[in-house]
Amino acid sequence: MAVLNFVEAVRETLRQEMRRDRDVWVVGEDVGKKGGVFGATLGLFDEFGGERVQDSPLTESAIVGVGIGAALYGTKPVCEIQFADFIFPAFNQIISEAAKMRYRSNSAWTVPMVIRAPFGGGVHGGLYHSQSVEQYFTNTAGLKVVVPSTPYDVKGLLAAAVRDPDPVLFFEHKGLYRAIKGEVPESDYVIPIGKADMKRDGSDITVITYGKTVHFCLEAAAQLEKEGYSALVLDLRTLLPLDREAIVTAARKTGKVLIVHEAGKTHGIGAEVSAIIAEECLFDLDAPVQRLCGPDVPAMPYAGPMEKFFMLSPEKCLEAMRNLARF
Amino acid sequence: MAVLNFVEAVRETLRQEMRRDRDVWVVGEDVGKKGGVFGATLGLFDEFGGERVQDSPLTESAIVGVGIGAALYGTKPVCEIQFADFIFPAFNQIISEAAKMRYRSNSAWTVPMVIRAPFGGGVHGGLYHSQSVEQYFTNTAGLKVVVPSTPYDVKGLLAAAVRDPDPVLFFEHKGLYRAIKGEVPESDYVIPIGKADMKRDGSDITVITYGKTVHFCLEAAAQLEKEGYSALVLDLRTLLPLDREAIVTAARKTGKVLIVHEAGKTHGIGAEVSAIIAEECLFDLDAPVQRLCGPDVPAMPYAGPMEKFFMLSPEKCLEAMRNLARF
Amino acid sequence: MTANTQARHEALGLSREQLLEMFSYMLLTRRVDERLWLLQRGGKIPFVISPQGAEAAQVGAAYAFRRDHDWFTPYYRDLGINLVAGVTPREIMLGAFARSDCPASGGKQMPSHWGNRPHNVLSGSSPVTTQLLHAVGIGQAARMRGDDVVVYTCCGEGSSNQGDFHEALNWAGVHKLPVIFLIQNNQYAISVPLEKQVAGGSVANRGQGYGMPGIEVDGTDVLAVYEAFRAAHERARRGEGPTLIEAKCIRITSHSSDDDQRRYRDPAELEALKAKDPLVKARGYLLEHGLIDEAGLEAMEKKIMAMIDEATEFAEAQPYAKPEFALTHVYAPEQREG
Amino acid sequence: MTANTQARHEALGLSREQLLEMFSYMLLTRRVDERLWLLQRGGKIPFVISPQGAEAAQVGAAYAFRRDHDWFTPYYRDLGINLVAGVTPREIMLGAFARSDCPASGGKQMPSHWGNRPHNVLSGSSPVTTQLLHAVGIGQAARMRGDDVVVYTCCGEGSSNQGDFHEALNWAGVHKLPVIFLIQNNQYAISVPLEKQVAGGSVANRGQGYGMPGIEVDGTDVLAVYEAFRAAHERARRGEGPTLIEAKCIRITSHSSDDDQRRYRDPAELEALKAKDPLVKARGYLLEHGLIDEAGLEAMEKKIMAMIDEATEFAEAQPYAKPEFALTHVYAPEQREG
Ligand SMILES: Cc1ncc(C[n+]2csc(CCOP(=O)(O)OP(=O)(O)O)c2C)c(N)n1
Ligand SMILES: Cc1ncc(C[n+]2csc(CCOP(=O)(O)OP(=O)(O)O)c2C)c(N)n1
Ligand SMILES: [Mg+2]
Ligand SMILES: [Mg+2]
Repeated sequence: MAVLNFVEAVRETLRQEMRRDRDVWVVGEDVGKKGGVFGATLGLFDEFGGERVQDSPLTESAIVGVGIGAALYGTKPVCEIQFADFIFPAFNQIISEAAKMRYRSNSAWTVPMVIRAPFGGGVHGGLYHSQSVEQYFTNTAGLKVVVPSTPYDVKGLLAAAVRDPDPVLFFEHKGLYRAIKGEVPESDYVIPIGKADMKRDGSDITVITYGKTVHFCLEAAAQLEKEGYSALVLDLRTLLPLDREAIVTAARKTGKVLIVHEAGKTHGIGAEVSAIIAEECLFDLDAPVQRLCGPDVPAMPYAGPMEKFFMLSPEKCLEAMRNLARF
Repeated sequence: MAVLNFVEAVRETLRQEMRRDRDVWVVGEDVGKKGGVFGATLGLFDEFGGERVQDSPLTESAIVGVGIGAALYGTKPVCEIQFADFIFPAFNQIISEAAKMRYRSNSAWTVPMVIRAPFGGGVHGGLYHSQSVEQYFTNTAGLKVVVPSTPYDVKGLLAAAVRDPDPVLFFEHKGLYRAIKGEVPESDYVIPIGKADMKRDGSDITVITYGKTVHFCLEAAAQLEKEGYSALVLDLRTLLPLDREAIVTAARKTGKVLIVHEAGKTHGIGAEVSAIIAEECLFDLDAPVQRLCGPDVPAMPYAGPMEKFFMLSPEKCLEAMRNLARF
Repeated sequence: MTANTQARHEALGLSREQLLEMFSYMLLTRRVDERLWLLQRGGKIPFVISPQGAEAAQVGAAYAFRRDHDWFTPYYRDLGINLVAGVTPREIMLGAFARSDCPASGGKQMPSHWGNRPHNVLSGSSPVTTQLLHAVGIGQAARMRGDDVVVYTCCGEGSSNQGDFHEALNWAGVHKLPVIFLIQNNQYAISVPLEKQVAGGSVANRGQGYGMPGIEVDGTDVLAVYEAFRAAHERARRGEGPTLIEAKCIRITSHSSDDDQRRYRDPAELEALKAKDPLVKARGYLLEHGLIDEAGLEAMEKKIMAMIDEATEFAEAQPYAKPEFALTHVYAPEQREG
Repeated sequence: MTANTQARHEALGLSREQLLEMFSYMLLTRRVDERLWLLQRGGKIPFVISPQGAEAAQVGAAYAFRRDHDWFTPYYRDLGINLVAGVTPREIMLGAFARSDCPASGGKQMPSHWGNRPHNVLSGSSPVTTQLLHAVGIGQAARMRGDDVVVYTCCGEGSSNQGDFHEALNWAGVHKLPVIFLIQNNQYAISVPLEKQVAGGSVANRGQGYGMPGIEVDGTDVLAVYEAFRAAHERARRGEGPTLIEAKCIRITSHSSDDDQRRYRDPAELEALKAKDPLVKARGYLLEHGLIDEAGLEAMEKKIMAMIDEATEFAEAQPYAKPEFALTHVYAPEQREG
């Protein structure tokens, strides 16, 4: 058992998977000698060489499109998009090709690939180095969308993603890379994609979240406990397919639900979670389903005060949780 | 007052706007001599010439990117994407540039442009000539997303879109182009973007929908009336920004809500509508909020039986409405 | 002149039998397509998109590849590529009728979107040009595995202006991958003529900017196309990298069954196409060089028509997939953990 | 030699005053950037991305355009373009400090994303290469309006492999639009060297594939760059269309303040850059030709440093936008109907 931070967990899992399976390879901008702009591939170039840890030209559509071709041939590319904000040039390849290949060919052709990208704000990244992009992909059946929140989950979910027979988008909150450490078994394990995880049990309110805000909500829950309220925190972990059962169970348990995410509120992930609850357990609810999310603006501003205004925080979560508990 | 079909309403509105304002121009694949693959620009080339009705190279990112530049300079491009399915190569230009230009420059730079695209299925188009793509854009503040359902609305909303100071995505259900006729005043009028329209009043159930399914729901409502139930049908018309007030009012009125759209259910437009209702009027509800949508598959199949299975219909709408009314 | 031109196929190392086989593939391509139009006009199938005018380009290209060994990521007009690659007229007809047994998609896709796993023919989408990147990825993966594989990929001249073209050629050039890019330049992208599509007027010219040969060839001349492809194939196998080939073709039909080209092309222009028909040209070559006679051609026609009749009848009699089949093959079936 | 080289600027029609102005812009660009690094290292600003090594390319290019008349869609390193276009050091510093009064974005954007309406400098994003299409659209709109406008646009050699490059050059070529595309080739895209980025090794070579001149120029030589741009500008105004110019530059600093280039570049390679510094080269030219003396240079330095000091102090003292300003400028203020 080692204590790793979040980005180390990414790196060690890539290393493990590349050692396990010669067909696994990594491709993206600056993943080679430099080891990635966040160090997620540091040292892999030295161990596996420039073909399996391949610096790509600055062309995202090609990173994904070449990855698709390579996956069709039978290899297992793990494509890195340097920042999630730069995934849009590859959007057509992801939506039109990766997501639809199995369906359109009745599984004659499949695309077992992983697309990793750091997302999220609070790191002085401005509009284009802070975005949450998961909600652009979750309405596309054929894709899987995973967002881990702890080093332990990173390893189990990334290993599962690499071994998955379908295309998996794996979004890593860059604000967690160095901020979060945790125990990560050295043994080989996977966490099934599509399963949420109750990170904390509770009886008064249910908080449903994913990514960095899991930590905000856990911190707030600890504080709320001191105030006499018990919060259940459900970490979705996979946004597509959603774990409906876990959502419904968690919602029923307390009858009061708050959904939290950094991405903008309107037409965001929380909308579907709320709709599932409104569909499945309306009569179990004791309060309107609440959402605490980023503001509905085009993207996160750069200047410190505006960035802080945009970002959620343990304090903002606590306030919303307290209000709901008292409802 | 003339009776026009849906696509004629598009064309006559473009003509009116181009006559009104020399800066308005149309650009896209085959919009010139051919008049567009659906005839939406038929005759405009003859009237306005090849510069203002411009055949573009087969490059969607450029159609939008050049449109953005031209809008920044002060002209008013109306870009046609031949099929909504082919908008994804332009995704980066739309999300990263058009949507964020005003915000990032504090309105020093703005992008008053319209992007028109035919969407939707039921026309033997298969996976890539049938998709609904509106839900890929509605989580991006800075954009407006409009989906008209009648020739009258086409004219008022398209005129509003052309005159709007911000980028507007204007999605036309291709299954309506020739199927729907209606009275369209020859006078100049606009319908404000952001306002839903109650297409039918009712007291037992509320149906919230947009696009082609508006007609299915109206047909079903007429039948349902014979069965003794009265359905209110709200046509959203604009999906971003959503008309929250109209949604909440319509939901409260009957306490039973069904949301209908052709696009896939999970993480679709209906999710946000449902979430708004769960947030704002939970205690006014007498039934769980229902959604009747396309299945969660990558896209619509081509073969007749599978296409029919995928598509909604007046019958499917009637059944869901009846069940809700009886709940 | 005879000696001279006869030397052409012989100089290319093609036997009479091989040349006749190439011609019969061209003819099969044409006749299958003509049948599809008939079926479409008769209301039996909803859609056709046609290789007519590109048969020489397609057959000449495909003939340079090794069946069931090399890989193909074709574009929608590439009926000829598919046939040479080993896809049968029955399989084509199953696709046209969107029947359950269609090996490409079981009726999920429009016709001409291809896909045949046993013959290494990739499934295609409708958004143009994406397949060029898949070809590059296949080339990259084959290289990593140490496989001696060459990849065919193709799009139209209009489609070659898409960003994915640029990214694909650049990537293939950087890694000197064994990919041959064919541009079938039929002068139109639906209604938009070459001069409004391709700045500078030549796609082949763009090759050298990616450090690869950019070759223009008469796409109505099957031997010329074959020659260019054979050289590119050898080059790829020698590890020297990709080649860009622009075949100047003609488009005899409208863009598709949804289009009417008389709206944007002159009658005179359409009339002039007849003289350039690749089938007429190839047939003339065969007769001129005494490689076949009218009776032989007749027999070939008969055989082909019988095959098409059989394939059509067979396919039409097959069932559609069940409606609920629309819900299948979204993800792999649930697996056990690990 | 003196007569010979002196002829260079004179042959270009540049007066001593103009040449000194060009040099002083280069120096200003360098000194502003050096100050930004100091501020970043001192923890006063979070981020710098640097024009060092490209000052000659930027000033030489910008000097061929008509201030407040022509248009600019620059890329992030284009500090020199901005300064010549009329953006002041104060405005640059307001951006670096992300202050409310920054005319580019009021602190919403990272520094070096530009935007200055009065000087026709467009607001930029971070995803690379998108601005090339905006430039083409500006050229298209200007043409439609009948305006005599030329547009500058630019990206790095790595970014030139993006699909948008291809689509932009092709569109500009089809319509012969008045756009000049500059590629500042500093041999690296962050850590990825030219040979892994650009197949064939030359971006300029790609020009002819779009039917436009593709010109390679020494980007450390301000006169050479100016000459190429002046010709391209004249060509554009004559209606002959776009030009692609690749300026071979060097990158003296790491990619940005978040990067450390010692991880992927040899010490010897970094050492060798010093000899190619465009400022050293330009300064040498001025002294050699007696256009200025050491005292004159000293005075110029002093003036520039005073301006930078003043701008820094001024900007630092300005307030941030209020937090809630994050909610503004999403859409135009509500309008009345019609
Ligand atoms: C991305 C995208 N945009 C638009 C279309 C619609 N479309 C289908 S074929 C075609 C023209 C293609 O022309 P070209 O590349 O020259 O090939 P050709 O059909 O002439 O063989 C167009 C515009 C599409 N399929 N994909
Ligand atoms: C679409 C996109 N992908 C990735 C990035 C991250 N990124 C910023 S600059 C850069 C390298 C650019 O290299 P080049 O074009 O050569 O310009 P240079 O920085 O060397 O001047 C990268 C990869 C980005 N900004 N946009
Ligand atoms: Mg063509
Ligand atoms: Mg560079």
